[in-house]
This record gives sequence, structure tokens and C-alpha cells, in this order.
Amino acid sequence: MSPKIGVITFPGTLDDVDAQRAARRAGAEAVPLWHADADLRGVDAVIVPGGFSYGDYLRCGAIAKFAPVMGEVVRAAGQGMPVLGICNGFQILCEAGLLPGALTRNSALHFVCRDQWLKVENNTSAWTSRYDQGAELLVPLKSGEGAYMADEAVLDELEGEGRVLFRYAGDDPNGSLRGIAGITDARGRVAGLMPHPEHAIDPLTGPTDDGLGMFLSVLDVLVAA
Amino acid sequence: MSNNPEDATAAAVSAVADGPESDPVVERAELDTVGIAKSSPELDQPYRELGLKDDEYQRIREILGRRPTDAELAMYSVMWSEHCSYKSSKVHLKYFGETTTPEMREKMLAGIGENAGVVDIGDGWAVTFKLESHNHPSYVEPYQGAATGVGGIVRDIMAMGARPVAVADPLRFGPADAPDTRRVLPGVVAGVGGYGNCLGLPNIGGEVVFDESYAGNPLVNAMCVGVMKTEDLHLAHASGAGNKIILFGARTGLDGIGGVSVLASETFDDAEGGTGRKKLPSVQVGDPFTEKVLIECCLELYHSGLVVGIQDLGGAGLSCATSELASAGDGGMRVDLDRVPLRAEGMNPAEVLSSESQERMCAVVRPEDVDAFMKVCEKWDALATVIGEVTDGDNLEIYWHDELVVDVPPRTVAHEGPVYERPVQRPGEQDLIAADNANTLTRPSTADELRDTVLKMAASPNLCSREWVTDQYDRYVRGNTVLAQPSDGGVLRIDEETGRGVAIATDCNARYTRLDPYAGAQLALAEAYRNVATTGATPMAVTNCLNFGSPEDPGVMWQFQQAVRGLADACVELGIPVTGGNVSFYNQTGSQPILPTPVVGVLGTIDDVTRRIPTGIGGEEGETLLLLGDTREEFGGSEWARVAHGHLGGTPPKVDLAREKLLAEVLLAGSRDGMISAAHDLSEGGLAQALVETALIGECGARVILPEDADPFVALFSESAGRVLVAVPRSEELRFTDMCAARELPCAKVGVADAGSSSLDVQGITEIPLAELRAAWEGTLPALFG
Amino acid sequence: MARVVVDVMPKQEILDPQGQAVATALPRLGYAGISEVRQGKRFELEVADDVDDATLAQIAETLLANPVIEEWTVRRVEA
Amino acid sequence: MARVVVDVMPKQEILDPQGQAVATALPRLGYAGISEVRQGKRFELEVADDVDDATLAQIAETLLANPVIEEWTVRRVEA
Ligand SMILES: Nc1ncnc2c1ncn2[C@@H]1O[C@H](COP(=O)(O)OP(=O)(O)O)[C@@H](O)[C@H]1O
Ligand SMILES: [Mg+2]
Repeated sequence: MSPKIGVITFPGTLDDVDAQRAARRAGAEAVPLWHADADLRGVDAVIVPGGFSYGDYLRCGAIAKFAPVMGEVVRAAGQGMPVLGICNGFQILCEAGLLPGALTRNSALHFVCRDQWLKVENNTSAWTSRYDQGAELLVPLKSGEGAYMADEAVLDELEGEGRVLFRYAGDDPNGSLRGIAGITDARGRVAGLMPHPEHAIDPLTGPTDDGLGMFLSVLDVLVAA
Repeated sequence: MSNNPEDATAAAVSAVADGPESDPVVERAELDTVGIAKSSPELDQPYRELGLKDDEYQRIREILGRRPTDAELAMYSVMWSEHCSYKSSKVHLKYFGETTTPEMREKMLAGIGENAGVVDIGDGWAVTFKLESHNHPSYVEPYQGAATGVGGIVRDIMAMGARPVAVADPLRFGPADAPDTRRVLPGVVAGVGGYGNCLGLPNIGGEVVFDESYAGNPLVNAMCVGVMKTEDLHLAHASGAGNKIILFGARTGLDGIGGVSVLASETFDDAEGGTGRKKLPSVQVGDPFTEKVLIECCLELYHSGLVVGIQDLGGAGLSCATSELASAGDGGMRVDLDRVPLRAEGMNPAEVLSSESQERMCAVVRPEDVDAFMKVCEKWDALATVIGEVTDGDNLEIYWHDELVVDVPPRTVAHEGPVYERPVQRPGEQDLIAADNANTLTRPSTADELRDTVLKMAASPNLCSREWVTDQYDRYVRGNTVLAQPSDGGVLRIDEETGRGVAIATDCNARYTRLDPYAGAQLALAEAYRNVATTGATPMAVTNCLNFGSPEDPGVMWQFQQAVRGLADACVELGIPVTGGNVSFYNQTGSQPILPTPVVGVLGTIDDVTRRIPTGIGGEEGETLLLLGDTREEFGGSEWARVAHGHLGGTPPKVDLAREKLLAEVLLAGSRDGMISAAHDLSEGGLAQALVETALIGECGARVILPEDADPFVALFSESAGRVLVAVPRSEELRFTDMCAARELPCAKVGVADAGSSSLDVQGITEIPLAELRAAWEGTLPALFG
Repeated sequence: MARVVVDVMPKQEILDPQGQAVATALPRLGYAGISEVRQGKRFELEVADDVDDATLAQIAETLLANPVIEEWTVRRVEA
Repeated sequence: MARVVVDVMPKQEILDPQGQAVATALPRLGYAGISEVRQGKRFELEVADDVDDATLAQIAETLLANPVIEEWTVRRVEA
């Protein structure tokens, strides 16, 4: 039986269909999870996808973090379940305290949608083991509040523990501190990033298929377990 | 009905601007009911302030056999406005229907008269698409005007039973360096993006055009495409006595009812001492989150079979939704207006009926399905309220706390508005403009001058890269975008199993239309058609947004009439129908109308999106560059004439629709047989601009050899229509050129892609490094807008 | 040097989706008794003493607020 | 019923690109003498009288502000 990857839908979530497609493409069974149900439906990993949960009006992810399903995600993450937050999902994981720091307004104050080069900084996490250390990936970035912020101590800790997963390569797209595009928790199981690997699984509909590696990586973990 | 209350808004805004703004307007003390209307026939009513003419008001009195109530007057005045009733355009638009042949109609499941046109694309899939304008509101408040423009057209598509899957945004602004453009453009772009991105609709096309004539009158047109299974098609009608009318989505507030607030004003009522509100600005604020939830909610309702009829609320709000639903049904309708959930205090029935609050829909539901309907709405946190029911009577009856305030035959509101035969007069100056031949303008002749012209054109606001704009739009969401900017057309996968997809493009060169509105409209269609074909798709159907000046100007009316005829006649020649559209009049600053701008949208189908044709060269090893079509000396209305001389005169390029059709066939056949690795259509800026773009987009150099007998300037910059630049792998060159010869399509070798080179080398004339071209092409908009 | 605060709020009759999102979230999170929320902007400016009130008003009206949909107030506060 | 104002401002050490954009625009528009601008949010809440200060503080701390990057103040004002 193939491993089950849950994909959460909040009101205003947009990239849930893409995350499900990516999970399936990697060989998993994609299981839709509903924000209002405190139930992970027996999944083996969870993706918190992109979009504008609750319109992102107050602050990206600020309201979504209180959803019943998020209580279960926090609990499961504590027990080591792999969790991936993409874009709005990354913002939600930060708001929920599963990952440190916060995402703030792009330095140019515009929404930016572009194909972005990323450098793999850590290939030992549950979500990045398929990549070569230092590999460069081209995936879409599309966000208005993607600038990663944290205080110096937190940044130093992230760097020191090798918890920066991805850094922006080339032009800085949004003003993230130290070029950070994605990070992981101390155990390497909970990950978040602003760019969209789920939009880079097929050169027909994305710039490359460079993003597929993240979903294949977690599948390796789940199958081995 | 439309969501784009251009005229209503324009009237309302000017009412605010001109009126005694500071005077508090007193609310009417008592409710005006049908009973009171019958007993006070002589009461003076402010119909002129509401935009009704004397004879229109008289007609309302005749229809009703009494004076209208406040609420009725509000309904008729909005519904009989130019924007809602098409009173000036109707007699001309008829021509679209008259010229549509049964063959053209074959794939059309819904056409003119419905919220949006629907075409059958095969395999049980239907696609719906439409263009609308939100011009004036976007001038007043660029962000919200553009945002609510997108919101409005998306609801039109939802009202057909479809899932909206993509948007496009044809935009026009004053000069790029004008201070007001710096106010309007960034706001409009942020608004289109802010709303569309939040809805999860990929933006896959559009236009950005700058011209002096749009300085006080930007054009913000928006297109939406929706997809459904053919059996899910929903048409707006309220049939079946006893069926419930449910209003769902956002609450109703004082949005966009500046004009109607005179009904609560002292000019109408001399009751003193009331604490009324001021006339309100007609700015509506969009809430894309609510709309996104509404989309999902509607789709779940459709799939659960809980909807008999559905209508979006836009321009004219409930006035429009109730009267259109009722008049399209088979009975009457009763509405208890006081049940409408309100956002503002003390709203009167006229205001509730006229409110243009966004993100609302109105459904007709069988009584036994109401509970299930409410459950779905609850799941999506969408507010839903039963506000009335279908009756077996004939009239639309609206009650306010059990008092009858509206009692009208719904057709007289929705469909039997006034129809005008406005005077049409070809302006005398047309001949002078035509005589002002662009082919005699001073041209660049030396190699250096030609080089400068290539760079200057590439950097000019109308030809430079649109990335500054399109980078603010999500083109990836939902993972089905196969082509988007900077491609000639957007291509979207519809069916993941089969790879079936659709392509769209919108176009209009209003400079051509100014020189000759008949030919110009045909050229707009030809270009959109060609753009769709250039992606490898087959053009199928047409929508339009006809942006013109005042219909009260006979010269403008002539432009309009000519454009409609040109477009319709061209549709017949190309064999594709107009399925819907929108008219926006009164686009002018003072007495100066905008360039006549009939924006044309074409929808095509592609049976397998993996064979879509990209724009950039260099995708295959060793490509030959071929120019399809004829190049003539045609500079009337050209971008070169504008950039080099600020000139607009002469005649537009020749229209050859048979050629356009042949081109499309050859592109389709070439793509099917894998003979084409890239293609880019030639339009503004001619061959030079097409070469620059295809090289920069493909990040690949090229060597260009112009035909020996050709004048290099004409070869590079002429804007002859019916031309496409294609790249074919060397191994396919002979097969492809043989096919062109067999079909008698002119095909000339103009060069080769050169992966090893990083310049555009026009042999014997100039070699320009790609880096220099890129700096010119990509630098302009960021330098202007930050 | 003075600190100036400019508060910019959506006009009462204008829809405020941001405030509304907070207002609907509160009861879900178990907070009762909050009937309305409006969300606006707050600017804090460090201003030289020779900048007069008329100038500040002009800055608020033309740059910080969009008077079509927002209203503003300016006040000088203790730094 | 009371009106409560919650001001949420970016922490001093956090980059504030919005405030900065205003600060750079001012001299371009001809306004001198404004040395710093910070942009935050202002919330106005209509609150029932039985909602106590501790509850309001909790709402500000957990929902209206993100304490990682923002600081907040709550005050009751005349309606
Ligand atoms: N320029 C046009 N060409 C063809 N059809 C048009 C045009 N303008 C409007 N229509 C059609 O007239 C009908 C009424 O227009 P409108 O009120 O904008 O429609 P809706 O009710 O869908 O908003 C629609 O079916 C629309 O497609
Ligand atoms: Mg409609």
C-alpha cells in the first residue's frame, strides 16, 4: 500500500490540488484534509499548501493556525510525522510555532511570481534527501509576503544546526534575511519554504521538474519506516 | 446582468462631484409603497437625477399605469441605463446574431443573451468565456476598480455553472511617463493581481497599451474562462412556482448607490429634520476571499444538484438579479426585501435593490432542497438567506416589512428598456487622416540608424517586456498552465487524462481602428485568431469588449457601427461565432473620445497540450527561421510611425482573412506533425520586434538574412498582417516548406537560430548583443514604475 | 524632533474585509463580546520641529491615506 | 460597549519596507524634515463591557500581533 500524504484545505487555500498532484506523482496516495476536522485521517505525512487562507487579511497564516486540524498537525509533528509547509503553509507553520521566524512583506512591496533558482543547503532532512548538497533547482516563487525574518540568535542557530534547507540563488527576490528560502525543525522532519516545488513537477506546466525531489524524498522516509 | 456598472458609476460619481456634496441628504420619513404611489400620482420624482429622460419616465408610468414607487424608480433607472440596457448599441449588436450561420452555431451551447457564451470543446467538456470592462471605477480608485472588475467577470462565469479556471486582463493607459499613469497603472496591476491571485485563477494573458487618448480614461477590461461538463450548464432563470430565491455570499451595504441616494434626499422629500447620509462615493471594495469561498460553495451546490437557476449580482445588484431571473422564468416572483442581510444601518428598499455590494449570488432552489443548500453554505461559511419565492403570478412583487414596494412586469425592467437609433455620421476628418500617408515619413536608412531603431523600438513602452506587470500575477496556480506570458496566447490544460486544453488571446490595435474602424476591428480579430493559432490551437469562438466614446457623438456612433460590422463580417469569413461581449460607452475626457477600442478575445481548443508551440527559439538543435505570409510597405498606424514621428495617419494594414485561415491551418498541421519548434506572430513592430522577442525569450542568438530584393527597413518594421515567424528543426525544413508550397502559403527563409551565439545578427546590417537588447527591452517598465 | 502618529482607517460605509476576517475569527477562537472590528494603518513619523500641521495634513491626505476610501487623523505625541 | 484600540507596530529591529517606502517617497514629493517612518496596524474593536483587560491582551498577543516581529498596545477609548 502506498504511503498516505494528507493535504490540508483551509478556506482560501489555492495550491491544494497541486500539492495532491505532486504527492500522487511521487507515488503516494493523496488524502484531502479539511481545516475544520480535528482529524488527520490516518495519513503518514502532511502538506500545508499555498494560497490565501482566510484571505491572509490579518497576517498570512494568523487565523489558519487556530484551525482544528492544526492542533492535530502540531501533535503529530511532535511525534515525528513529516510536515511540509509551502508558501502560505510555511507562514502557517511559523505562526503555529512549528518553525521559528516569520514571513513579512517583500522588500519591493509587490507580489512576485517568477521562476527562481534555489540552492540546496541541507540534503539530510525528510524532505530533501533526494537532492545533492549544493544542487541548484529552478522552481516558481509566487508570494507577496515572502521575506524571511528572525532575530540574529535564531538565524545563527538555524545556520549552526544546518537547518537552512534552501537559499535563494542569484537576485534576491524578496529581502529574506541571509537569503533563506526554506528551513526545517531540529529533527529535520518539519519543513517550510516559500517557493513552490509542487509547481515544478512537470516541464509542461512548470519551469522544470526539479521540485519532485521533495515529494520523492519524503516517500523514501515513509516507505523505509 | 453585468457586474460593471460603468455608466451607473459614472453618473453617480459625477453626481457626487457636481452636487452639493456637503449638504446632508435627509432620509425620507415614510416608506413609499405601491398604495401610496397610486394615491399620489402627481408627486414630483427625481427621475432626471437618476439618469432617466422625460419620455423614459413617461413610459414607466404607462407600463405601470401609475407613478413608480421610489424602489421601482430605482430599479428602472439602473436597468434602463446605457450599461444595463444597451439602449444605444442594441440596434447594432443585432448584426452579430443576424450574421451567425447555423454552422458557426454548431458548437455553441449558449450565446449572446446569457451571462457568458459557452462552447462545446469535445469529450463532454464545455468552456465559457467573456470579456467585460471596469474602466471608470478603475480611474477613480485603480486598485479597487480593477479588483472588483476581475471579481465581476468571474461571477458571470460562475453563473453559467462553470469553474473559473483562468483570467486575462487587456489594459490601456495614458502615456507611460505621465504622472497620472504612475498613479493608475500600479494600482490597476496590483488590483488585478490582488484579486485574481487570491482567487487562485492563473492569469494567462492580456495586454498593456499606452496611448495619449486613454490619459483620463484608462481601459480595464477583464476576461475569465470557465470549464464545466456539458451537463452542468446552468442558465439564469427562475421557474417552478414555490421554488425559493436564496441570496448568498456577502452582506449588502451602501456600495455604489451614490445615484440612488437622491431617493432619500431632500430634493425629493421636503420632510425636515431627518438624519440622512450624504451621497456616497461609488467605490466598491472587493473581498476576494469571500469570492473564492463563493466559487467553491457554488461548485459544490451545482454538483449536488441543488440549483435550479442562478444569477450573479453585479451592476444594478438585486434590481438586475431579481428582474432577470424572473423574466427568464415562467412565472412571477415575490421577494421579501427586508430579509436581505445588511451591512449598513437604515438602508431603504431603493438602496437595498440598487446596492452593488460585491461577492453575492442569487439562486433558485426547490423547497425540498433548501436545507441541503443551507448546509453547503454553512460548510463554506457563506451567509445564505431565503429572500423570496417563485410565484404563479406574472409580476415581480417586492415587499418591505409586508408593505408592497415594487409590483412590476419583470420583462419591462430587464429586457424592454428603451432602444435608441442614435445618429451615425462618418466624420469628415476621416478622409484627411487617411490622406496623411505614413509611408512617406522619413525613415532610417544607414546601418547605424536601423540598429538604433531596433533598440529604440524594443525599449518603447508599447513593445517592451511586460514582465513588470505579469510578474505580479500568479500564472502557475492549479498546475494547468501550459503557456502564459510572454506567449502569444495563453494555453490551459483542461483534462489531465487526455491532455485536452484551450487557448485564449485578446487583441486590439486601436490606432488601426482609428484609421478605419471596419478594418481595424477585423485586424483585432485577425490578430487574436492568429495568436491562438500560433500556440498550436484551433480558434473556435469570439468574445469582445467594445470600448468607445460617447454614443451621443454621431462620429463615435459611426466608429461603433463600423467596428461591429467589421467584426461580425470577419467572424463569418473565419467561421467562428461571437458568443457574447460587453459595450462600454462614454470613454472620453471632455469631448475627446478614446481611440475606438474593440478588444477581441478568441478562444481555441487544442486536443493535446503537449504539442503547444512555445515562443522562444533554441528549443531544438539547429532551427531554421521561416517567415510565413507577405510583407508589404505598410506603416499606417504602425508603432514605428508613433515611436519615430508621433504620427497617426494613412490606412491600416490590409486585411486578408482567407490568408489568416490558411496560416492557422498550416500552423495546426505543422504542430500536429511535430514540424514546428517555436512560433511567434508578427504584429506591432513587425519582424524586427518578433526576432528580438523570440531570441530573448528563448535565450538564443540568431543569424538573420533579409531577402535580397527587400528594403531592409520595410522588411524589419512593416506591420503587414497575416504573418508568423516559425522555427523548424533543420530536419523538418524541407517537409515544412513543401507543405507551405503545396498550400500556396508564402514562406521565406529569414535565418537560423544559433545556440552558440549571444547576439542577434542581421547580416550585412547590424549585430546586436542579446544583453544589450535585453537591457533595452526589459528596462523600460521597471524604470518607469519601480 | 517630535513623534507624529497618523491613523488611517477605512471609512465607515466602506467594506473592510480585513476587519471582518478578524471579527469572524474571534468567536471561533472562543472570544465572545466583540461586535465589530475595523482594521486600518498606523504610521509613526519622526518629524523635525519646523514641519507644521498643514504639511502633516497634506502628507496624510495625499500619501498615507487614500481619501476615496479611508479617513485619517494626525497627532503629535510624546516620543 | 466600549471602543478598544489595538496598535500593532513592527519591532524596532525588524526591517519595515513599507515605512521605508514612505520615508523615501517624502523627499521626492518635496517634504523635508521627516527622518523616519514606521508603518503598523490599527484595530478598532467594539467590545462588550464584560470583556476584561486580560482577555484583550490575549487577543492582541495571540491573534492581532505576531510577537516574533511585532509589538502591541491595547487601550480603551471613548467611542
Ligand atoms: N459587444 C457585444 N457583442 C456581443 N454580445 C454582447 C456585446 N455586448 C453585450 N453582449 C451580450 O449582451 C448580453 C447582455 O450583456 P451584459 O448585460 O453585459 O451581460 P451580463 O448580464 O452577462 O452581464 C450578454 O449576453 C452579452 O454577452
Ligand atoms: Mg452576468
